[in-house]
Parts: sequence; structure tokens; C-alpha cells
Amino acid sequence: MSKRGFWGGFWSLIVGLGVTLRASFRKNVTIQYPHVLVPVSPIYRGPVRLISEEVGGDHKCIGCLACQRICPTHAIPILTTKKNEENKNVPVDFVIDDALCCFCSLCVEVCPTVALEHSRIGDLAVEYQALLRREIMHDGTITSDNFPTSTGKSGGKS
Amino acid sequence: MDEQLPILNPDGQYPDSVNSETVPPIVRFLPLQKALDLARANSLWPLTFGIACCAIEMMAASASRYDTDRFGAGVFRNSPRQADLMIVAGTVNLKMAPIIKRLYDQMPSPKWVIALGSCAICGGPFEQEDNYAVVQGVEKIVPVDIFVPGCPPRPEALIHAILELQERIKAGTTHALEPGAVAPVTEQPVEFVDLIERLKKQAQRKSAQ
Amino acid sequence: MTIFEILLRIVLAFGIVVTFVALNALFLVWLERKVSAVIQNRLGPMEVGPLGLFQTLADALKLLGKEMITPTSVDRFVFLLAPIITFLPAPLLVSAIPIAQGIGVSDLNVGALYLMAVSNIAFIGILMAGWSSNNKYSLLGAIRAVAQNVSYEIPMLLAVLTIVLMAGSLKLSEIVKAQETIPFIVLQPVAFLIYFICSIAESNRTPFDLPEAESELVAGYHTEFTGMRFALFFLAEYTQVFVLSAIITTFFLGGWNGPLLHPIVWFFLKTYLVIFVVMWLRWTYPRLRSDQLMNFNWRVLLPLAILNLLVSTVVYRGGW
Amino acid sequence: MNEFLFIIGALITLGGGILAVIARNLFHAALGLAAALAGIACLFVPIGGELIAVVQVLVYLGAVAVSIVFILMLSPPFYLKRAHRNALKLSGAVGVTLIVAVPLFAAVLSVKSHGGSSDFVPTIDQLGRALLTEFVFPFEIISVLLTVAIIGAIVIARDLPEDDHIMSAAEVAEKEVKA
Amino acid sequence: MTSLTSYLVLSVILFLCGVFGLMERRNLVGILISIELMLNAASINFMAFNHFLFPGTVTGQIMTLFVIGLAAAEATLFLAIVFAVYRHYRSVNVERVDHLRG
Repeated sequence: MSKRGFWGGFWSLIVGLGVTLRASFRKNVTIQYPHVLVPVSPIYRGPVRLISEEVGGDHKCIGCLACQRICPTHAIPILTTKKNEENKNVPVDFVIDDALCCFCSLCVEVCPTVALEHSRIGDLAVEYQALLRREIMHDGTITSDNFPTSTGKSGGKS
Repeated sequence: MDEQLPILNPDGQYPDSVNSETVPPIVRFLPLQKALDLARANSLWPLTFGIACCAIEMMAASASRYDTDRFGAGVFRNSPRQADLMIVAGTVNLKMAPIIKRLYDQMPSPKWVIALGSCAICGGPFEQEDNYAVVQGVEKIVPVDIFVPGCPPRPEALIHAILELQERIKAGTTHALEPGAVAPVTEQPVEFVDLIERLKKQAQRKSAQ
Repeated sequence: MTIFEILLRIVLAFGIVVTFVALNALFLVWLERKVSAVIQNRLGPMEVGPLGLFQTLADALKLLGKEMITPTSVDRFVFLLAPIITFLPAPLLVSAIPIAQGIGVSDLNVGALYLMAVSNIAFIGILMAGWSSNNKYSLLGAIRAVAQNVSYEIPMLLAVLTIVLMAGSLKLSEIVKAQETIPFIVLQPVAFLIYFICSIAESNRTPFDLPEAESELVAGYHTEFTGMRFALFFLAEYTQVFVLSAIITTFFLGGWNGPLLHPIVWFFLKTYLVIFVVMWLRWTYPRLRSDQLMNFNWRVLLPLAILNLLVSTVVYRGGW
Repeated sequence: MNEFLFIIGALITLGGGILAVIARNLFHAALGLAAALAGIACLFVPIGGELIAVVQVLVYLGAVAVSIVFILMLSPPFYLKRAHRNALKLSGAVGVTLIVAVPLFAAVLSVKSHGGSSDFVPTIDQLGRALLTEFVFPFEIISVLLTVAIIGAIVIARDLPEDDHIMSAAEVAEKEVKA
Repeated sequence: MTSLTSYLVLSVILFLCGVFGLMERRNLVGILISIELMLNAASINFMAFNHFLFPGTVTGQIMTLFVIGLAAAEATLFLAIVFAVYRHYRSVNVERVDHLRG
């Protein structure tokens, strides 16, 4: 028996019922996610993307490999060549592996030309692991900036 | 006592579905298959099962703000015998791997697996060749239907995965197993003996130094 | 009546009752999920049908389509029989409850005792389930369930005796008729409390859900049951909730008595009110500890029940 | 209806009774006993014993059979193991059974039912009055017996050795510190 | 079908089951089960005789009630004794329980 004795304990049971009853009249806090998108913080870090206008468009990457070197999980393998006329590095294949990425933002911070940024995608679910390996650039041109598409009824950006 | 114990796991073995016989489900004819798939898609009962930090997001997904119960996926079952969906939420250690395999085996067909977070997909931050402790992706142990990247993923991502899985179940394109079928493991399975071997080698190396 | 007619009638009545039990349980599961959602500021099932009404239908269909696993080390025959034995009392109990004057499958002379007696059959089913699974969690769950049920049976019976004393009959319809003016909850509040607590304990629900305590025993006595076999346990549990509410309605809330509305409406209104309270309790209180559970029964409920019986005998039948 | 109940009850009773004595596993035997008890409750209904049937289920099935099964579950597993069947013992048991059977069957088959069955069903009122007037002495004796049985059972079963209780972590630590 | 003879035959068969079990079982709990069967055979007899031979009386039914009460008391004590015996002898085989003084 508690310090409050039998009647104190009995009263506490009724108080508990009152708490849940009051709670049940409160407005519910559920966000019906696929129909309504969930607001996220402005500094939210989604999957990393290469800033570019469109497929085949311009980008700021100079192939310095800073992001590749700093990435703690080796999620950004980049292949570069010196085929530029000024004999500078130019990225040929640019891959970001979302399966490995741990969203630490180090690559975004280290990039000297601000070529990378975090997207604001919060929901990403795919059927094959291979889909998570995004080949953003192939043969020097941006092939896709899109995230893996899915057949799900959602896919909205947060 | 000299007498043999007839009940209570006579040889210390836990009863699991590997050494159990299976009965085909009661309803199994084609016109109902569609309705059955719809029902299965809308009633995915997950196994209460969290390994690491991603489990916190899984809890968040089933709590008030995201509420997976809206899709019928909020009934967390504690017994694998009653669950349909296994959410592998977190780093799978080599020591944990046999247990996950056993839990998967104990679930009744049809059953699905969601790999939640980088660690469960491919090892994530622990991805390394010849890693002595972490299984490089839960796919090496059990067949995975949906991969959710993130470290950890947001609750929306899990809900998205559940919706994705629902679509796949309705379309009939999951790895769901028919009773009696053998789980198709997509990659080479982890050999659990490896751990011991490696530890032995490690010890030998240490003693050599 | 030939034997075939009797058989036909029995099968027909049983079929109707089982259908009612199953549909009612489906509805109750939905209600439970909605009540829990409301209390936790959630929405609960929403996507399947309007307000998720078909959610439990989908669950039931899915459970039908599940593989049924029989682990090799179980006691086969007992394992197969256990869910059926556990489910069996549910329709038997429902069929004894008078819904309104003259409506109900049967109105027995010894109705009140019959309800107590038949619910005992489920204990055997639970014991069979726990023992045959060959699993320590199941065994512990079954032991806890039966220890708890047998203990709480005693104050429960004493509370029923008080009601029988008030009504002067064991017949359920007579008990309801005796409450035409004042329901027994007013005259016997202590008996009501005792009966309410005991019947929640009998149906193994929170705060007395030790037999299924998830954090300790995986799923208690039905850990090893899959598919429809598990669904039978589920059905049995929710039917037990319905039955306990219906019995409380009959014993304490005046059954079908009520102004204006049709008696059947009154009966179901009261029953679902009690069901709501039971669910409300479930989503409010934490689980008791095993020793607290037994102490509460033997040290509080049983003396209180005996005292209540004595006092009400003196007050209502004492003649002075 | 009565015949139907009788047939059902008789089948359950016989099946349960036979299972209770020939089952190899003691748990199955206990379940057979439970089935037999339920069948007997079924048998009581056609001969005007509704109340007795209900009490049979309540007390016998709900308390006696459950506690037997309970004891089996609490006990070490070799409780359930049946001693090896011994041909000599078995034949002895069969012989004794047959010796008992012959006079019993002779007696039973010689009984003539002169009164014939009636539709008389004693009400609970009558039973209660009989219990508290004519049979009040045995009734009181039974109540005393039950009380004594409960206390006796507790005394017998409670007899634990001193060190046999489960120690809490604190107690263990204390003991270790002392030692 | 529901005649006195049929009830009595049933009760005799049940009683014989009990006798057989009593002779054959070596386990205390098994013996208890057999005794319960025999007690039940007796209560069937009480009920049948009351109904078929002495209609209008309640003596047999009261006797059955007493049998049930006795059986409850007996089972309680028996199970307690089983516990005590097991604790002392580490066995419930009646053939091993052969010491008069503990």
C-alpha cells in the first residue's frame, strides 16, 4: 500500500481516468502524411544533390575531389579526367550512394564552389538497393538529377 | 533425475519453423486472391523489433504525430508468429544476425521485410570489406522488399515504405513467400561460422605479435 | 421433435450466435483502436473504408490467409484443440444473456451460475494452449492466467451471490425484472465495483493483462499460435469483453429497462457504454505486478466481498 | 432433447474417462478427466439436475480439474512421464477391474426401474431448504471440512526449507559481503 | 434411452475406468485422477436413483452436492500432499514413497 493509503490510491485511479478523458477531447496531433506534407526544419538535411538547372545542364563541380576525400562513408565516388583545355580536373562520372550517405553535410561544407546542396526530400523508399546509387553524371554530362522514382502514391517533398 | 525430460525443449532447442511443418492457408483460390492481397496490404502487423537508433524513428512513426495505425500497420505484435512485417531498424551485428534469421523464419508466410536506415541496407557507416562485427546489409540474411535510406530515415520515409510495400503487395511483386518455399536471398548469405574463424585468426595474429 | 430437428435447431442457433460474436468482435477491435487513438490524440485506422471501418475486416481476412505453423515439438492434438476450447465458452455465454423480454437464445433457470460456470471452460483452453506450445513464455503466461482467473473467480461469485440475494432468483430475466425501478448499481455499489474489477481481471485485460505481458512474456499463452488459431484467441478475448459488459448490464444496470427507447436499444446502449469504460481503463492504467495482483485479490477484494454479502443480507433480508 | 443431451454427455464422459486412465502423458489424462467432468454435467441435465450440472462445471471443472492441470504444469516434467508399462502390473490391474466388474454389472442389470421417470425438477428453493433443514448437519460438517482442508493444504505445501526462497539482488550482495 | 439402466451402466463403466487407473498408475496425480473418476461415477448413481426411483425428493441431488464439496476438499489436500511428497522424495511414484518416518 502506498504512502497515501487505500483511499489515496483509489482517488489516484479516478484522477488518471480524468487525465485520459481530458486528453481525448484535445485536438489530435496527427498529420495525415501522404495527403498532407509534414513541415520540417529549414536546415533539414535530405539526400545530397548536385546543383544544376536541368538534365544535361551546367554545374559548378570542378572535380577537386574534396567531397570524395572528406566523405566518412565513401558515398561519393567521382571519376575525373584532365581533358579540359586548361588542363584542369573535370568530373566524368559523379555518383552519390544514398545507401551509404549518413547525411553529415561534410561534403556540402567542404565544396569550394558550392556545387552540392541538401535536397529537402524526407521520404525515400525503393525496392532495390541499386536504385539508391544515383549516377548523377555520366561522361561529363548530368544524366539525372532526380531521385529514384517510385510507384507509391506519395513521394511528395516535405 | 536419471529420467529423460519429455517436455520443455528436451535438447535445449527452441521450436522454430525451420523444423516445423507448414499447413497451407485455408483460403487459397484465385478469385479471392485479389481480395486477399488487398487485405494483406492493408493489415501489415509489424514485429516489435528495434536494434539501434532507427528504432526510435520507427517508434516515432507509430506514435501520435505520424500514426502508422492509419494504414493498419500500427498493431505491433510481439510474437513473430503473429507478425507479417519485419522492420529491421538499425545496425545488424554478426552476433544478432542468427537471431534475426530465426525471427524471420518463425514468421508465417506471407511475410515482408523493410530495411530501415543505411546500416540495415548495406552496413552504412560500417560498410567495409571484411568487417568483423557488422553484417553488410540485412539482405545477406533475409530477403528485403523495401529499402529506406537515411541515417536514420524520417518517420515519413517509413510510412512511405509501408505505402510502397502496400502497392507492391497489391501488384503481387514482392518477395513474399508461399508456404514451404525457400527464402531467395539476393546475395551470398553471411556465414555465421566466419565470426569464430575470424576471431581465432585475430587471436593468432595477436599472439604472434 | 426428432433428433434431426434438434440438431438443426442447435446448429442454427449456434451459427447465428457465432456470426454475431464474430461481427461484434470485429467491431470491438475497431472500436478499441479508435478509443486508443482518441485518448492518445491520434486518428487510428483511417485509410481502409470510411473511418477505417473495414480495417478489422482486412485483418481478419489476412489472418485467414496466413500460413498456419505447427511447430514440431508441440503437443499436436492439444495444440490444435486449445484455440477451439478457448473460443467455445464465448458463444455459449452470449446465448444465455437475455437481450430483452423474451429475446435471447435461452433463458436458463440457473442463468447467473451458468455464466460463472461456463466461463471456467476457457481456463482449460488457456492451460492447454500454454502447455502444448512447449515454450516457456506460453507456459508462464498460462500459469499466470489461470492463477489470476481462479483467484478472481471467488470475489466475483460472492458479488453475484449478492445480486442473486437481491433479486431472489438465479434466472437472468428475473434479475433484470427486479431492477425495473432502481438498478442494482445504486443499491449495491460495492458489489458492482468488485464484479467490475474481477470481470476485467477474468478477461485478462489491462491493468490485469499479466498473462499477455508483452515486455515479459512474448505474447503469453498464444505466443506460438498463427493465423486463424491466433484469431480465435483474439475473438475469444473480445467476446469476453462483450459478455462481461452484457453481464454487468444485466446484473447492475437494469438490463433492457429504460424509458422511451426500445428495450433492445437500451440493452446495447448500456452494454457498449460499459465496453467503452473497459477500453478507457485499458488505455489509462499501467499493468500491475504479479504479487500486487494477488495481494489485491486476497487482501482487499475477498474480505470486501464477504463483508458486502453479510451486510446486504442483514440490510435487505434481515427483516429488521 | 434429453436423449440428445444424454448421448452427447455419455460419449464425452466415456471418451474422457478412458483417456484419463490410458493416456501415456499425465497432462492428457488430466484433460481426459476434465472432459469426463464436463460430460457428466451434460448427463445431469436430463435428469433434473440443472443446478447440480452447473455446480459440477463450476467446482469440478473450474477448480478441481484446473488445479490438477495446474499442478502438472508447475511440476518438473518427469511428473508426466509414465512408468514403464509392466505386463504383470497391467494384467493385475485388468484382473482386479474384471473382478470388480462382474458383481457390479450383475447388480446394475438387476435393478428394475419401478417408478419410471418423471418430469419433476427440484427448484433451487427446494434444494436450499433441504440443505438447511434436513441436511444441515452434514452441510456444516462439509463447510468445516473445507476450511480445515484449505488450512491444512497451506500448512502442508508451505513447508519450505529456510534457504529456499528467491533472494533479491540486495540480499545476495549482503550475503556476499558477509562472506 | 434415458433410462435408469443406461445411467447405471455408464456409471459402472466410469467406475471401472477409475479402478483400472487406480491399479495401474504409479503416479500420485494419476491416482488422484482415477479417484475423481470413481467419485463422479458415484454421483451419477445418486442423481439417477433420485430421479428414477424417488421422484419428488432432493436427497440424491444434495448428496451429489456433498460429493462435489468433498472432492474439492480432497483434491486440495491431495495436491498439497503431492507437493510435500515430491519435496521429500524427489519423486511422485508411489512405489518410492515407502518410508514411514520422514
